[in-house]
Amino acid sequence: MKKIVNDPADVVADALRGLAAAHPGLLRVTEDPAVVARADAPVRGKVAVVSGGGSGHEPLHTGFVGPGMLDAACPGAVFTSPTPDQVQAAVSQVDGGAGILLVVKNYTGDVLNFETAAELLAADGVDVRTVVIDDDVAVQDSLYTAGRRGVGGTVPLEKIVGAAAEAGADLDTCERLAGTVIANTRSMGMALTAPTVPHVGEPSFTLAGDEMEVGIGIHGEPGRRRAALADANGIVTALLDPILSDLPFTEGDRVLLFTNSMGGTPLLELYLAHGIAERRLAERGIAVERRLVGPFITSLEMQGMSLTMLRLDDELLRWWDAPVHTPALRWGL
Amino acid sequence: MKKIVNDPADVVADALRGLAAAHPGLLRVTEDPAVVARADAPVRGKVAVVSGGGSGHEPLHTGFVGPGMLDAACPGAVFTSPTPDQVQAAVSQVDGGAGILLVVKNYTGDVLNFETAAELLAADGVDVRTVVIDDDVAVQDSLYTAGRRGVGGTVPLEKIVGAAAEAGADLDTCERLAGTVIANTRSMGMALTAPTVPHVGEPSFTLAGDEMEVGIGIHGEPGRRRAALADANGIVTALLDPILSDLPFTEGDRVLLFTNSMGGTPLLELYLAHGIAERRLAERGIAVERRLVGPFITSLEMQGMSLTMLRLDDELLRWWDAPVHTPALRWGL
Amino acid sequence: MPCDAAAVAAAIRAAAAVITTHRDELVRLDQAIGDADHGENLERGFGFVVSSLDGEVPDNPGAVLKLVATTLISKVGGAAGPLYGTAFLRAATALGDAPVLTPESVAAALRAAVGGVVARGKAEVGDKTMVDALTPAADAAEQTAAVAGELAEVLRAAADAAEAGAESTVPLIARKGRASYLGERSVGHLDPGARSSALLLRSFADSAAGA
Amino acid sequence: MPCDAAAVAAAIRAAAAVITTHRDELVRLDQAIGDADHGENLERGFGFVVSSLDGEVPDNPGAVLKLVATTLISKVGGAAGPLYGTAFLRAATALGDAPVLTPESVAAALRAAVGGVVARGKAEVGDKTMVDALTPAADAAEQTAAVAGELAEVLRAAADAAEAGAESTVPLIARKGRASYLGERSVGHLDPGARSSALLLRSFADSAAGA
Ligand SMILES: Nc1ncnc2c1ncn2[C@@H]1O[C@H](COP(=O)(O)OP(=O)(O)O)[C@@H](O)[C@H]1O
Ligand SMILES: Nc1ncnc2c1ncn2[C@@H]1O[C@H](COP(=O)(O)OP(=O)(O)O)[C@@H](O)[C@H]1O
Ligand SMILES: [Mg+2]
Ligand SMILES: [Mg+2]
Ligand SMILES: [Mg+2]
Ligand SMILES: [Mg+2]
Repeated sequence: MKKIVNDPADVVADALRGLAAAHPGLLRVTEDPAVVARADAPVRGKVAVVSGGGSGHEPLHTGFVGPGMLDAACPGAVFTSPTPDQVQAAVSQVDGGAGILLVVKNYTGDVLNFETAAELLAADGVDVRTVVIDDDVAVQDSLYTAGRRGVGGTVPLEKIVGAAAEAGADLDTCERLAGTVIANTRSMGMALTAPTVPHVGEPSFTLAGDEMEVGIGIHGEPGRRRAALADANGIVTALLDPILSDLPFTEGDRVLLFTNSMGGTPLLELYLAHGIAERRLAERGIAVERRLVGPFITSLEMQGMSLTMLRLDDELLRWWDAPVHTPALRWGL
Repeated sequence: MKKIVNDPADVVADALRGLAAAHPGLLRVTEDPAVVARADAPVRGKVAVVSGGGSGHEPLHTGFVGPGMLDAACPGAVFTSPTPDQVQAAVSQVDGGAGILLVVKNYTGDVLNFETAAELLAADGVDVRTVVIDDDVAVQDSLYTAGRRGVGGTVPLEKIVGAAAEAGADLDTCERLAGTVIANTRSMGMALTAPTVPHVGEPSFTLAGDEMEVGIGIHGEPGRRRAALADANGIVTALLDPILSDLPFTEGDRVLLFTNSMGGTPLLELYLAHGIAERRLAERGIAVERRLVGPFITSLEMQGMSLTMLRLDDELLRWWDAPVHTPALRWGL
Repeated sequence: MPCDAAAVAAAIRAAAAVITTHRDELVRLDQAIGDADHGENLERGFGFVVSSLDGEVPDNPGAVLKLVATTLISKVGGAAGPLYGTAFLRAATALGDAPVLTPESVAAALRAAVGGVVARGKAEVGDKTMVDALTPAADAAEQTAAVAGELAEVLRAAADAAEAGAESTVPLIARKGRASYLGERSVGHLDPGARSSALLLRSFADSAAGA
Repeated sequence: MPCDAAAVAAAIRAAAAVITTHRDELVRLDQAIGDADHGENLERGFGFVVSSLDGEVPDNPGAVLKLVATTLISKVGGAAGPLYGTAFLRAATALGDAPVLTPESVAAALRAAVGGVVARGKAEVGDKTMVDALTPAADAAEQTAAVAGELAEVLRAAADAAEAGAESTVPLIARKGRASYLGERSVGHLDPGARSSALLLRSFADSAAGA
């Protein structure tokens, strides 16, 4: 296994020690249960925004902790949602008395564990709300499935809700805002290669040199379909078209375009793909007003990319632009 | 070839179009010759800091263009230094009348092309100085080689000199400061896998599953030696010890520690390695006062990492902390 | 020998060892249609369960299962943590503070466990989940408890039914959990959670037979 | 047929075609001890050279080589761009505005070219660079020009010597350029720049022989 790790069983704990060392003054990292909180938490009178999920998607979520975004993140084992204990511990560290918003990606494990935590917290009298993001258009929403996955839309969701909370929005407002983001966000991803989970030691799937996975998630699970490898134009089309037709996004829409690397794709290729997506949207009369390009929600070293589009209004734009200071996103501070 | 590209011959131009689209208002990108300049250039009365090099190392250098860092970057073909034309074009776009500092990594091609440009610019009456960074301790400095390569140290060099220039330092000061950074910076890198250059279409070298390359550069060239794959502790030791003994760094030193991903290494592993390096330095009584962790000088999708240490004084610290607003590094703005 | 708290604790330890033996198999099953962590999740979880039991052995079977439940819920994460946690919790509640297990109480506990999994995960038989192993197991346990009377026989019937139920997931299209994202591509693979349910029940049956 | 500007331009076009044919070979050589771009760099550069010649054919051989030089310098980058660019520039200067090439002027141009590469790159014979091909080529050209008198023979002697010189780089340890970072690991590989020098000279010799 080609990895920079010691004992694979300790990989998350070891990485958290490095994260703590790298960001003193910004983050406070506690072990057992593992919680990454902003150093100045709890912020009195402020809604606390808490998220979490399996590790291996960095910078999501731990890299988004800090003023203007998350109050705390709960990192689970690699690709495994965190436990209710972690969520409770996080909340106890960051509860400023104005309520808690739990941001959950729609996976059975995440939903069950956060739900359990929310029940236990509510039983303790904490005012806690849960929002579940399910922006992945690769998965058909249906009564007969676990529903759509939460993927790239998580990043703007956490940024926007975090900004509102920082500015003093109350829990109802934060919850409503989260609903607006979720309703207006769609994503789709693809992979050229598979990630290798440290405790497994081999790639999660194998692809021939002329194949790609389309409609991929972020846990090394195979995608919706395996397709012949396409060039950048073909890849962008395969991601963008289902996104556009799903919401749908139409002429005159103002959007945030988020071009995300799954981890192993070089920035050179990512910018190249971003340029194609921008031109496609311009052709359709969709105005890209904000963009984010980089590896922000990853699947270890997987090569591939995802596109996320968020339909903006003035309120969302304002919170997107608001100052943020986290390890991975920073501006205005 | 598993890449998100259209025609490999167009990869740099295509990526630059995406970069331009992604950062309107911040960058101004011109083609033929390819130049990425800050949108508000030239800044009158300010020393202009210009760098460049082969593409494929993103965010270096194009991602470091903006207020507080580079005035312009000249992206060459993949892993190929830019031409004198590009450098001249960049300078003509950003010359604010206070002189030009060219930041060059020590490779024969880069030095020759920037030297040629500098000669031509000087002949035109431009006050131009060239600084060459050669921080890679993997390569023994000797009369009989091309000398040490310029690698990770380029990032703090550009940040620090860029900050001073932004604050109004004159060309002599910027040149002296660059010399101080170069004299106090040492780096070393390693690889677990090879990058694939788009125009080649296959990995630059092959490594067995139980091997790594130590003392690697950033162009897919093999390293100084091939070694048995080590765990994270072993990898950090293999990089840190030669760095420490070279300057040497000693007890009581204050340093910036820069833990860099070569591109394909997940942030989880990078933070893990960073944590080990921090502990090693603490054990030796070396005070890590600033850190940078992430993929900042890469070699396409190569998995691996490098460590860079810069011995700090108050002046360097001040310029490191100064505001910067570029696609890849941003704070205080 | 009556099946008391100590015997149940021993059975849990034995099951933990079985999970360790089958860790890689469960990882591989989950790799095919999920995210390759089911074996690792359960091994980690049962590792903590064994540590908990090293610390204290509660004094009735229900309390042992409750300790298993709370440990799994607080230490595993993923889908399997809360689902198995709930299963053990409901089983514990069903057993109450009875000092020993009976064939009937075991059948009732298993039925309660299945109910817990369904309540949490909303899966039905045929959705290609652990429910496909656990539901027939609970049916078989009840039937056997009604006619036979031996605890070991009840658990053996449950294990047999769970194994058959797990096998039955191979041709199915997953409609719950992570495998559901694959749609038709999930066909032809054994569901990892169904497999681990069968492994656990077989281990319990073996413990009961050996006791 | 006198070797005038048109003949030199034709020889440059032929050399560009040779580079394209050998692009992958040069990439592979550079991949072994460098960064895998030498073939791509030269193909790109000579592609621009051909475009320049499509636009204008300067009216003497020296001016043709100057156009080649400025195009390589401004379009190639890397080490090879400025080094070959300087070589062609010095050769052009040596030729002055003479209307045709002579055996002597070609030998002098080649000597000037080598001098330019050494002035820029500071490599000596034995450092495992293009200098190992170009230096013996210049020596052979001078010797042949002194005794024989045929332009084609002078260039053939240069090409023969360049090929032998290129081969001689295989056992060397690189001490200049990117391959020097490999130290002892550079032993056993042919230097890509020495190889491309030999290819260019062989192509020029073939053009002269065919003219
Ligand atoms: N909604 C559900 N109801 C019942 N069982 C489920 C459900 N979702 C998932 N499972 C079971 O959980 C197993 C996967 O567990 P595990 O891999 O540990 O968690 P995760 O899917 O979060 O990675 C599946 O094989 C399936 O048997
Ligand atoms: N200092 C030097 N003097 C002479 N030739 C050199 C020198 N450095 C490099 N070369 C030649 O350049 C060749 C490499 O060219 P190329 O691959 O195009 O550039 P780069 O090394 O910048 O990638 C080497 O094979 C060698 O022959
Ligand atoms: Mg999981
Ligand atoms: Mg090169
Ligand atoms: Mg799983
Ligand atoms: Mg090269």
